[in-house]
Amino acid sequence: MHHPRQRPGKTVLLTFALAALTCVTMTSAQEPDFGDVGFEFPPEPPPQAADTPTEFDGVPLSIPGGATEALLFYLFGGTLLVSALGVCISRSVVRMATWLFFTLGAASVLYFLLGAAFLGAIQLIVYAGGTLILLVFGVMLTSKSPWVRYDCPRTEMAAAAGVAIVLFAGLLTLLTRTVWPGTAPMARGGTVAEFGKELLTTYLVPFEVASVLLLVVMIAAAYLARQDR
Amino acid sequence: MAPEKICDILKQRFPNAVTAAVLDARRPYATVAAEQWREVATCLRDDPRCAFNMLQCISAIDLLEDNRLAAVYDFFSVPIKGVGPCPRLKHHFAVRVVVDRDNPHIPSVSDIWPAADWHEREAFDMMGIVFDGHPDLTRILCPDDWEGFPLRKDYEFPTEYHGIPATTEHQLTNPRH
Amino acid sequence: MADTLLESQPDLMLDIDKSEQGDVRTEEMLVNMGPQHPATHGVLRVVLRTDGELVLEAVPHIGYLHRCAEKIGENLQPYQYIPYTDRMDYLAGMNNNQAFAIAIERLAGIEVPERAKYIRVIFAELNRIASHLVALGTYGLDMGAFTPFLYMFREREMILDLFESTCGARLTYSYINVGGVHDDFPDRFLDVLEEFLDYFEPKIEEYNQLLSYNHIFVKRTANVGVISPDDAVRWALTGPVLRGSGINWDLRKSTPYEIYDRFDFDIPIGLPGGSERIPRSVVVGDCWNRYFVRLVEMEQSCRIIRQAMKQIPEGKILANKLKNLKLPNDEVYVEIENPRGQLGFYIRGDGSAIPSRVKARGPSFCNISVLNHIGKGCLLADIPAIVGSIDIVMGECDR
Amino acid sequence: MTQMSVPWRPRGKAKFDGPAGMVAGGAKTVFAIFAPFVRAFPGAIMLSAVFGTIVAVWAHYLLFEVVDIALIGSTFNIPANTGLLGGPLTVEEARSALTQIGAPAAGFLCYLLYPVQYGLVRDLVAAGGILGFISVIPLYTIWWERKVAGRIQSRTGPMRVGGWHGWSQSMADGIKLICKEDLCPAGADKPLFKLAPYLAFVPAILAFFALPFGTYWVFRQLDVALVFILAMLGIEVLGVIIAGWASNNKWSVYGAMREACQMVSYEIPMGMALLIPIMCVGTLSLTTIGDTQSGGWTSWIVFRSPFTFAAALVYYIASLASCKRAPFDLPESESELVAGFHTEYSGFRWSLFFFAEYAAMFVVSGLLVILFFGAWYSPLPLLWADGLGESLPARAVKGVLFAGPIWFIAKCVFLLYVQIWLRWTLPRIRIDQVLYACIQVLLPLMMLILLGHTFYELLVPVGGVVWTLFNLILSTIGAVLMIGMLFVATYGCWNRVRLVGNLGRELLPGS
Repeated sequence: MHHPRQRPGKTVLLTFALAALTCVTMTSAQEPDFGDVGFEFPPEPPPQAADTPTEFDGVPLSIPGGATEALLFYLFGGTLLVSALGVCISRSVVRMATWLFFTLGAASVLYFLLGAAFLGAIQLIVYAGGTLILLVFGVMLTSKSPWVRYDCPRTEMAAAAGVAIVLFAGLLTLLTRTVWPGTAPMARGGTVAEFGKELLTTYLVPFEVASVLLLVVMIAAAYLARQDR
Repeated sequence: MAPEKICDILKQRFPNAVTAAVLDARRPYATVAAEQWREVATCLRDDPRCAFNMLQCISAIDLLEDNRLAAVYDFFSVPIKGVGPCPRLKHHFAVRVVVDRDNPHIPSVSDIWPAADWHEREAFDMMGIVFDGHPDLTRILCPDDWEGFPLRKDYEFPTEYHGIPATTEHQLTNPRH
Repeated sequence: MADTLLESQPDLMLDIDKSEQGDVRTEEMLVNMGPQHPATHGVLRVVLRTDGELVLEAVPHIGYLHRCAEKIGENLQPYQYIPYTDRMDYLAGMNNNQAFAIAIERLAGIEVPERAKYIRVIFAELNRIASHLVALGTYGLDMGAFTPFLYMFREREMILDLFESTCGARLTYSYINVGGVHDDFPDRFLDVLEEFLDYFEPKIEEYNQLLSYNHIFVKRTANVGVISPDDAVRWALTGPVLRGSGINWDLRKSTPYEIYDRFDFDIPIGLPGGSERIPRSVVVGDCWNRYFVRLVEMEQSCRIIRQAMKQIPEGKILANKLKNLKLPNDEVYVEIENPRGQLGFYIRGDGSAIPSRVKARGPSFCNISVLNHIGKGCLLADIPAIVGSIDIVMGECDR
Repeated sequence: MTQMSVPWRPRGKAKFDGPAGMVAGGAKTVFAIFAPFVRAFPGAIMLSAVFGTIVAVWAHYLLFEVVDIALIGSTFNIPANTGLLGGPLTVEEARSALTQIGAPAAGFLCYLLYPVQYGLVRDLVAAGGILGFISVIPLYTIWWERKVAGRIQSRTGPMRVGGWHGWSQSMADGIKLICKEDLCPAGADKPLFKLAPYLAFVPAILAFFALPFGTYWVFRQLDVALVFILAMLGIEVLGVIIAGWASNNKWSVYGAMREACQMVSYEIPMGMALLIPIMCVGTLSLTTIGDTQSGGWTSWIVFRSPFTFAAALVYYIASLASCKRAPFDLPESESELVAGFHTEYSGFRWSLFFFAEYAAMFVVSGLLVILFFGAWYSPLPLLWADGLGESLPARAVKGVLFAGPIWFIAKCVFLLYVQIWLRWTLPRIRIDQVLYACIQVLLPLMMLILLGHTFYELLVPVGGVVWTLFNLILSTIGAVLMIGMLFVATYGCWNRVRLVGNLGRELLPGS
């Protein structure tokens, strides 16, 4: 079976441009503002050891002993890295999806370790439980054969490598130029109720913009799926 | 309608086609020449006096003593409410098409009665009659790579099929067919 | 749509470029349903060309149970061949025996005693009920309803017990023989039979409640696999499949054989939705109608049996002069109404004791040939519904 | 008798070695030791096993409580970052704490008590308990399903293994499955094929880690337990899809695709139905939602408003679809897809799918119980139990009569029974009807319910006339349904011989 392939041309250029733009934006910011992503630094330097909460929202931040937490972090961080690599080097699309599942799962465990239980659970339900299944489903339904393999031509591989290098360079610059706090940031406002309130007050506009975007996507999907166009 | 009348209709319309007719037997039938069989078949289905809308069966028979093969077609006229030309016929008739054993070709009627499709395949499979114009004349009951036509009287039973013994020693020494 | 023959494709993956229907392009897949598949009622193989759940083509392939029944018939005397006939349609052995016996009797001019005729009718109708119970039960099974299956088998066991008490066998009876039947009823048989009928007739209403009017069952079968009356006749469909398409054609009524003209019974036919006892969404010729025709036929069979029990005379059960039976140099073609449709036997004698040609026209063989015609464009789950409603027995289809 | 010659090479005698041999040997030994006892006292053993489990769990619970009291009463500051060894309590302190409460054999018990102060040990113990529970659920649900199916179909179901009504049939099946050959079809994606059962099984277990069985009977009291459990149920599907895909069988792919599209669509009405109790209570924590329903029958969320009543129904239907239970068992429908996604699986891996399925059945029933049907509270209001005090017998009475895991499990088992009942009664629906029912019926209905409930909560004051009226009407309907059901069940049980015949029970052993 031969597929007429699209030449990488425009898509690759566009991706390049986007990557570069992201890097420039990221590196130009001197101090990243974590407030926007739901975290904030602890207001004071690390408190007395006796006051360190061992449980947060009923979730133990760590099993007694900081070493355990570190161990878990490295374990799941390692899983994340290895599985992400697996996504990149697998040929079979479903294997990629399986690797991606481990990536997403490990990321959500990291969220749990950070005390952001809601974010972790949402990560699981939306990405691992929903998007990923839709992805696999779509691949099975639309591919030439259900046992599809993905073979990458050299040009695309080179282009992807280029994009990756630019992105990596940007991230590296960002990582080195950021002043990191000594401790991991704590999630602010733990309960879901507070989370919801914030979404509907402080972050109402982005929230609504996102929902409008999703609505547009839904309408577009319905339009595409309609048969008699 | 009596078989004589049906035979008369056929003789009237196709004087050369009906070569013989056995009408006083337990099972009256007319013998039709293979060349004109399609026309006769169309007439049997479409003529309102016959209206044979159901082809019940095609029985292939081996007339070894005459060195011939024959296919026997049995028809019924089934009354369909509102469909078809004559709703109250309910009669039965049979046609025999005899062909030469060495060159058994009969025109297919599978487009006239779709029911003929599988019966013709079976007759081909078992007796080796070739139905010209059939859309898919392949073996139906035997495997595709079977050799010979099992229901012919002079059929030699194979001793094995793909390494599977197809007969017993007893049968080899006591042939029954 | 490319009309390629499926066999000519060595690779099961078809690479047919469909016309652009939209941006989302789906692919066609060839799926082998059977010969080992739970819903094909034996060893039927259906090659499906599917687009997702949609079936574009359903080509039946048969022959996996071919046992050379016709060839064997050319080597045996008629009474020796009787046991082979009930291995054709093994769910209706009595009816198969009866068909072959009638064919030989017509050919050799044997007169069957009156009592034997009544016994034949009683057993043929009982076997029709047993066969329909299997058909309806397994049809429920095909639809995913397990429970009605066991209920129907429970009642079938009782019929088999009745058979066993008379002829000693529960499945392959070889009971109805050339010239009559093999044994007379045992003592009290008719009382037990009456008891059974009294028990069984109310059960039909139970099946209705369990399965026939179950909303999901009606949804699955109504307006599925519709066969128009014209198509049904052209494809030579017979039995409940033909009557489900609304055609009043039953050999017991239209060309009565044996003594069926002495009984008063109705021929159930497929009716449009909204008629009496018919759900609204049903159309003539769909799977539900074929199913329901069988159900009503069981009621009618009970009626026939009750009348036959009243009329049955005393007397002989086997004709005289059956020894050294020579078949005349002649031929017959006899069809009787099997539970599955018209079972025909073409028999040619040549003056010897062994027929020179035995040809069986199996109703399953003819009925299943319509599958590709009605299976186009339905969903994958409808294929078991259609195959089940046609009710095939592969033993008789492949012979 | 002469030796028949066969065209194939005769196989050597089967040799069981490795894990299969060990399991088989172990099973034989266990059988040889226990079979006589089991044959002699089957019912007593089963009852005492159930009772013993309850006692063991109870003792476990008390032990934890004692340690907690000791920890709180301990005069020492809890040092941060204590390692795995050298916890806050020493053996001496444990002994003194035990002597204080007057426990017998304190000198021995303190050594048992000591490790329980560590979270890791407690977690391991609790995780072991949950794993044990998850293993028992499928065993007994399968046995029970077979018995119920048998009764529905006027037969007896398993009657032989174990003596009393075949109660150890599932265990025998489990041993058989473990000993079976682990097949991997040619052309399958081997790593994924072997991974898939675990991808289905592990999330099902993880869901139990957030599922509370009682106010304090929960492995991890997550603030987002509901979302977490839903996520786990969603991930279970991934295992099924990968199993179907990796089998290199078209029927399996069909099963996987059906499962995916069924699950993805039914998650939406299911999630929306779950939003309703969340709106009533205002939290995602299952424990909190459960605890708000302690006021007896009328305080159960399902009877709170007409909308919650409808939402409970919608949730139950959607949960059937998400567990692949009849009439939504399309992914594994044997009359269409042979066996669907697990066509190619055998032995232990195959049984993992069943473990996952039955565990998921329990989880979705548990969610329904917690969110709508009064969680672990009995129909009697908890207030009545206030006078009982805190003594040990009073606690036992409370646990049995008013609130406790027993009630939770009993309610779940009832809902499991309803699932089984439906499965053996209804035919299977078609895939287009499944999707029609979801997208065109349940989803709009659920949207209306959600909207209606929002206005109900906003406009109808809690405790007002309208609210009370609806609450009472719905509670009465529920009570009538429940009593009617109990009545029918009792009638059927009483008249079982007349209704289904004697079923040949006299002929079977153990009757």
